[in-house]
Amino acid sequence: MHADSTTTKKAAALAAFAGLDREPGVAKPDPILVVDKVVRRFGGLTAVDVDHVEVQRGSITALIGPNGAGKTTFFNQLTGFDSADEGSWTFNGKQLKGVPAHRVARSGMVRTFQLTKALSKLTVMENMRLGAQNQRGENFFRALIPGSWRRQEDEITERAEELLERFKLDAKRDDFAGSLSGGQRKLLEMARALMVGPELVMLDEPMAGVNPALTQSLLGHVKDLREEGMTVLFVEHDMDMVRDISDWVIVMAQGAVIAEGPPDTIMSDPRVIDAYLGAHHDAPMSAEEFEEQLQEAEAELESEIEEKA
Amino acid sequence: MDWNTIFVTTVKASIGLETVVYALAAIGVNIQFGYAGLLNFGQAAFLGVAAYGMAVTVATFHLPFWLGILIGLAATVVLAFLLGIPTLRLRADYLAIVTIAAAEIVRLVFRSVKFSSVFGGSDGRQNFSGDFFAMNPYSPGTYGIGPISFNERVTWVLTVGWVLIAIACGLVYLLMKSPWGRVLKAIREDEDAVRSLGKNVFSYKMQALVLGGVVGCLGGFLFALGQASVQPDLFSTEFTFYAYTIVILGGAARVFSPVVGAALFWVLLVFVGNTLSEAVSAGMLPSLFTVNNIGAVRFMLVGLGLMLLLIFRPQGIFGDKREIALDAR
Amino acid sequence: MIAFTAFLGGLVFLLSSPAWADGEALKGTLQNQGQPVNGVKISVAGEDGKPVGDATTGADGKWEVPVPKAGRYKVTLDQSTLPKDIGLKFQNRATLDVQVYEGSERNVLFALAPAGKQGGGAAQASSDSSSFWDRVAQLTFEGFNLGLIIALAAMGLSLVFGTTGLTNFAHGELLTFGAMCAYFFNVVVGIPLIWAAVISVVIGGVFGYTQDRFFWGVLRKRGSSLVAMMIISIGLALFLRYVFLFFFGGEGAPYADYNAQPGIQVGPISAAPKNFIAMGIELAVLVIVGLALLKTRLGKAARAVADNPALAASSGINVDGVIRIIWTVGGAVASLAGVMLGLSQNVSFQMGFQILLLVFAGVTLGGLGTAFGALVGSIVVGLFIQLSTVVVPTELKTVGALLVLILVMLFRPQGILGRRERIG
Amino acid sequence: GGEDSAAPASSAPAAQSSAPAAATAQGDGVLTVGTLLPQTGSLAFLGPPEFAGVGLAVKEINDAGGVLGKPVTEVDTDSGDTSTNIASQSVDKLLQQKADVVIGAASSSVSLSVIDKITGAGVVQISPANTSDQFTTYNDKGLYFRTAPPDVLQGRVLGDLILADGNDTVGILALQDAYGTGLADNVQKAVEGGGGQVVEKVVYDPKAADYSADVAKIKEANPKAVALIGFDETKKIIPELVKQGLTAKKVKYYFVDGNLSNYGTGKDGFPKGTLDGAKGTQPGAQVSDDFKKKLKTVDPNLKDYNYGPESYDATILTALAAVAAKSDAPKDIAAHLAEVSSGGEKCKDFKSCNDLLSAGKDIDYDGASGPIEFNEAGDPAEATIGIYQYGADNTNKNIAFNTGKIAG
Amino acid sequence: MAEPVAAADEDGAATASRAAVVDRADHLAGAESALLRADELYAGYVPGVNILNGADLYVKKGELIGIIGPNGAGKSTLLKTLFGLVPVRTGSVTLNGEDITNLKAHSLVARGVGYVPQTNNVFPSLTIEENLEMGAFQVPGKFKERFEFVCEIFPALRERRKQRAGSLSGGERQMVAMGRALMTEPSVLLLDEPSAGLSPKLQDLVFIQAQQINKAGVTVIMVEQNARRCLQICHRGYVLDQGRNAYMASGRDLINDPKVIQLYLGTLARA
Ligand SMILES: Nc1ncnc2c1ncn2[C@@H]1O[C@H](COP(=O)(O)OP(=O)(O)OP(=O)(O)O)[C@@H](O)[C@H]1O
Ligand SMILES: Nc1ncnc2c1ncn2[C@@H]1O[C@H](COP(=O)(O)OP(=O)(O)OP(=O)(O)O)[C@@H](O)[C@H]1O
Ligand SMILES: [Mg+2]
Ligand SMILES: [Mg+2]
Repeated sequence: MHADSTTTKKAAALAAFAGLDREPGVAKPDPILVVDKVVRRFGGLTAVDVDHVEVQRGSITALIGPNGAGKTTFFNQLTGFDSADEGSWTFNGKQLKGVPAHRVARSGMVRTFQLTKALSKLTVMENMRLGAQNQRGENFFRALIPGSWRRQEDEITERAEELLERFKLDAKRDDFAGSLSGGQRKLLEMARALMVGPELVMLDEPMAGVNPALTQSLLGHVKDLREEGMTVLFVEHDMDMVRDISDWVIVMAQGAVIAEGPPDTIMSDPRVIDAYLGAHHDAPMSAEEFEEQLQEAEAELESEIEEKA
Repeated sequence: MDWNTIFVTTVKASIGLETVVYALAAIGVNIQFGYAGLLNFGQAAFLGVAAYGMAVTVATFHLPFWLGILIGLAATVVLAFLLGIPTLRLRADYLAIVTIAAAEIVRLVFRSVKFSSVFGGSDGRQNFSGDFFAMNPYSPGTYGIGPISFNERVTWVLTVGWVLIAIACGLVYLLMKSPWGRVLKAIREDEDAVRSLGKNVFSYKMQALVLGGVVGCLGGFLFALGQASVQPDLFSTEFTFYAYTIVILGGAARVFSPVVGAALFWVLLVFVGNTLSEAVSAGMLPSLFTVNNIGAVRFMLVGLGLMLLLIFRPQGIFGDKREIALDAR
Repeated sequence: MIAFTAFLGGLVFLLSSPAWADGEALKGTLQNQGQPVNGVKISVAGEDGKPVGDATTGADGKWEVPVPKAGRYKVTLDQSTLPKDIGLKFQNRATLDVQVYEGSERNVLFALAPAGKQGGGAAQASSDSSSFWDRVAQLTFEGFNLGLIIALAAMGLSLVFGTTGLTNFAHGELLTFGAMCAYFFNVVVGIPLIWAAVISVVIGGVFGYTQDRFFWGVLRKRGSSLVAMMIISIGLALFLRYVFLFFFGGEGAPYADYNAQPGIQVGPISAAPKNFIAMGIELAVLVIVGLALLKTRLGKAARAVADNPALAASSGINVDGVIRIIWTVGGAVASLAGVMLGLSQNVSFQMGFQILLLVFAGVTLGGLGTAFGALVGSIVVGLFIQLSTVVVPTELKTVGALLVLILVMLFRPQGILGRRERIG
Repeated sequence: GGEDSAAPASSAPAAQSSAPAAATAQGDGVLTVGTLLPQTGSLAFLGPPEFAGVGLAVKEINDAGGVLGKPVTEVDTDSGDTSTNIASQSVDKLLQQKADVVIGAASSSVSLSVIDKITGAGVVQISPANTSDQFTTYNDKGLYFRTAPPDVLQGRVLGDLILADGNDTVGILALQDAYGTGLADNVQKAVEGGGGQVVEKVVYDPKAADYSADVAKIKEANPKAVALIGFDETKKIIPELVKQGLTAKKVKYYFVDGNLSNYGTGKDGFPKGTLDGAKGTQPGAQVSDDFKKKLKTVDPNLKDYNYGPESYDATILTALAAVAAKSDAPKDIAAHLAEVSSGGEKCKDFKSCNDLLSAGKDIDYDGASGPIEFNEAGDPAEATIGIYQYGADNTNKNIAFNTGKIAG
Repeated sequence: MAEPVAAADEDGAATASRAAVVDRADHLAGAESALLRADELYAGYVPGVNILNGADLYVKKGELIGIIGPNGAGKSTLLKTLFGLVPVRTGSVTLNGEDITNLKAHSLVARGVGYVPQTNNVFPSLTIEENLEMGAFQVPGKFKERFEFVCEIFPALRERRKQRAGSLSGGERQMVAMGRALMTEPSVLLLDEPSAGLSPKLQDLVFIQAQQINKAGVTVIMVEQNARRCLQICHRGYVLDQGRNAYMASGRDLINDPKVIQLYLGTLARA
């Protein structure tokens, strides 16, 4: 689908990753985000304890890890939604620790939420428009002079319409966001983040609950984003997707980064398989496998029944 | 029954001073609560500090009227900042209790004997409206259509009041159609989402709080000037409750809802009250109802009326039913 | 120019109009600890210092000096004529500057005290400080006393808020309702207050149940938003309050039992026995309801309904049933709070409304939706109301408590017992 | 209020236009008395006796043939309190119904919030209960009057009474409003001017949750006498005093007109002896049992009589002034109010006064509340203060009367 | 129009080679002996707007059926409607021959129906343990035993039993939600995207578990966006689009139907 257009940047990204070690925290040639010793504890639980991690500019990087590994919490620290107990990180060379969330977003690092945050009583279109940056009409005084922001508003609307079409939300354009289905909210969340026009977009499970056919077309879109020079960092449990679009994968477990590497390598890493992937690591289960598992389960069940009897 | 009186007083109430004051206060509440979702339960205090700021400047310190207005405005803005800086980070319900508390503090201080040399205790302040009425362009006489007319003083106050309401409504209309208003409405829905899109939520909330306060404070000025007197208990918590009731009656986050809501509220109050008392004096009610308790019956009926209005039109007069559906738990 | 005087007994001085009276005078009675002091010389001089006259107190301690006209006079007590064991209580007040009004006599008082016990301004310092600490102790006690009543009211409010999300501005009227029920049974019917209270708690429960069954529950089913319901509750409050005014009238009235019960001294505190019993009941009810909320299945179900009614229904919880029980309990607890408030503060149509702000303060201060938050928050509010009078004038005592509320909110925005929420 | 006294502020054109269109509509030959008295709000308990007073007066006037040959009409409205904001709407209604006189409001604050509106429309306002000194100097175009004496005299009498009883240390518990603090100030002046000492003056918020802290503060100061200056709250304060050990045996209680009621020992009274020996003052000649009985015919449920006589007198005086002026125009009524209240042949009810007037005589009405006599500010120039004492049954009896001039 | 589709048998054998557009006749034929059936459901949230436009569905005792469809098709709405959380406007829902249209959710639980919602599926202010306890609300006696059972499946829950669910991660919440529904031993289980947000390892577990539960005799209706996996294990699948059934066939037929692949399943996994 987007095969030819993706080549250039993808190739560049792959090239950048080519010679790297598979070590956790390995230095990247051109990192956009550099994280050092970030720790977040909740009571006795250390949710995040990342020693060092870098994200390569212009790449699509996946962040995977078991449930409760601390991925979302990690995102929260980086984007200023929660204050880290320790650590520091730079984005484009700028220190971001302690910077409030909105300034982080303005500096070009935008995140989405795993548990979606639709702005219920705004229409889908308004949700989208809200994402745009540097709006003249968002200033109190200029807001009073419609002429000063009309033209910009039209441009924004145009951009939003394009995105909505891509995300199959155009039919819902004028509906309240609160009336969207679970999957549609995910889509809106992601589309809205893209309206910001970020340098680095951090997606927290963007495709969970999204229809597979749509997922597929959206992946194409994400690849296009890379072509436009955007960096993508995303959390996802859908290995097909990770395999398909990521240039590099970072694995977290129990708050720490335990492995890094290209998708293929990572997915055959025994530690990762053990902690995360389980049996279902390299391909979706085939029908045969299923039968097998079924049989197993059945046997188990029977033996249980026997035991009880 | 004197239907003529009932009709005339009701019509007059719908455009009278109280309607103007409550409408301005409610427009402020609508900005803060209807659009930005800030549960400011201290609106009465904004009107109070403005009215007192002006009254005290003129009556206690004998300074010029316009300086009084400036000081009243400044007091409102300062109050907004004092309340806002620490509390706008709080969850909505907590903001409500903090503002309600702050408003009571303001009222109790105005009322106290301790500071009565400045604020005049429970009698409040008088003798500050001369300059305002000196500007009255209407010559003595009555103005209006037939029986629905006001004397020149009231006409002057109402003229200023309705002009201010028109300006405030225009302002709200322009603002809420603009991207600025969009950010506000978004904050009402989910602050974190707005933050993640690079908007300075705190700053917008503060702008809304100040703007709502300033619009409300105009009501405070008019209240004081219209009555030629300020008293602390005018600015009690009930006032804020009623302002909220008015906003919801009209329909939250609609430009004209506070105005229509205010008129409706006072029409209800006056119509019910006067009809009842006419009925009593005409001997049309059972002897259980007397002059002593008819006032209570009036408020009973008004309470009932408010309930029924909202039960059968939960979205208010101008509200959108679809929005209400989203709120249902 | 009316001449009208009633002169009954020698107890009282006389004001009389010039047409009748023979003139203005200065007079008084010298007493030391209730006993008249005689033979003391008192002289009166005009403003210019010219003597006007003098008098010596009689066996009954009385003296009187007629003066020629209204005006200011200097009245001096000759201390040398005082008995040895008696002195002036305020040493600096041997001479007083007194205004005499037209046509009236004027009483002048020289306070006496046994020699040695008298003093100037600072003489009472030592006893002052002990009575100061007595007051602090008393105020602490009163803080708990008031705090527990607020807590009881807050518990009812927070139960309903916690389960349905309804900010019920009519809660104050539920208190009034309870208090008035008890008043009816106690004063009108004539049942002892204890039983009247029990009945009113039961009726309060029924009232709560009925409200939900026929009103709030119906509104919920119609999908009314919480904001609309909040405003409806303002309307309901208005309605109920004035129903009470209609039937009860504007005046406050005490219960037939335990009114003005004499206090007993317990250490530095003086309190009426009814206070201790009331506080005991309040605390017991609060702890029992709080524990029930935390530990019992129903309590947990109530919290579950609060969190997510649809999911609660999906778990097999009868949401309406739970809410109805909560309303019943809430109504009963509110009724009890009303009775307790009436016991200490008289019954009046505004009683619940007037305490509502403090109740809200208590609930929020403790942390919304926490089982014991209402208790802790309310006691803090009660304590601060009373103890703040040590530094601020009592007319501003609510200000003190509310300021504390605001301060606590700034440092613990989630309330004292509340928890922060997770983002993301 | 004072004619063009003080008040430099409201000197606008309005001040000169005393009787615009609204007023010409009045003076229509029918004397219309409007009431603006509390049916709701925090002073609602003062309403019944006041309404009854006006109602009784109107009844007697009409029984005697009315004014100017026509029966007097009464229009009743609710003043609420300042927090309900309805007084102004009530005034609108009264003006609409061509009231010539407005009797009210009870609360000084409410009166202040509508005085401009009423007097601005050229209508006479007579309050039966306002005691705030604001009104003495208010720029009311000579249209504001009151039948309740300002608190100067009562304060003076009460202070003197306290001293005469030998109390050298006094605690004052006063209601936080114009009435309470004004009276408290006057009592304090009288006590301290006569050699006593006010050891603690506590001003309490009438909406406070409870009064224990207020009483504790008094207790700490250890006074010999406690002056209770307020209204209905007294019922809550006395139990608190008793609870904290300040019983009537230990300290002497003093009451004022706002709370000098018969508490009794019945179901909602106090235990026997709670108020034994307490004293109090009340302006006005003794409210005769006869008068009380008459009030009860208007409102059988009446329990207290506060300001009932003052309301009655305000109405009677209005009618007499109209008769004297031969006009029901407010302006004319205002001009004759002082005249009928002082200097002339004494008379005590409408009928006899009316007869005297029609006989062309100058009259001096002495009312149910005392020898009312308006000065040029519209305030009573003199008043009678009664002194009362409680017995063990918690009801009070008159023990003396004092009549005095307020000025001076 | 459509070829007739026979109901899936216990062994999952398919009698039609291609997925078929649903016909009411097919539905009626199959629904006759069904445990739970819904006929021509119309339902929605906002007055005047129907989200379900005549959806039909039946499930036989012991069947595992899957529902897939694009976002916003009304899958969740269908489950909610079956479960009494969204009012039915017209149409009927029958369980075991008893008309349960518009019956309240809690009384359905009493009849043995369990439900895992897609969103907001935990009680945030209750601890994990209390969440599960609420799951067993109607059978408090069984709590201990079922708790052990659930913790066996999701050991992470046992460690965190005292943690408030509101502070859990997305996946952990999903576990709690599943666990809660399993507390009652339902005879019909409605699952709305149970695998969303779970790690691959746990996703496997969920599917296996669903099957196992089904094998033990529980009737399961499962909405999934992990469509392939879902169709692989289910006896029958429905494709829902715009509030009505677009296709209904055996799982395997649906997986292989090119139309379904193009419109709903995508080709990603094959790529
Ligand atoms: N506010 C909090 N209080 C206590 N524990 C918390 C809080 N927030 C997160 N945790 C815990 O920290 C751990 C990390 O959570 P996080 O949400 O970051 O996981 P995650 O990697 O995003 O998981 P998932 O893939 O399931 O979304 C979890 O075990 C969670 O329970
Ligand atoms: N509470 C609601 N109010 C109004 N409309 C709603 C509401 N919930 C859902 N809808 C609308 O109903 C339609 C179906 O929603 P539903 O949640 O059933 O979809 P779904 O098939 O489950 O989608 P997904 O796969 O994304 O979860 C959507 O178009 C949505 O906009
Ligand atoms: Mg996560
Ligand atoms: Mg769904």
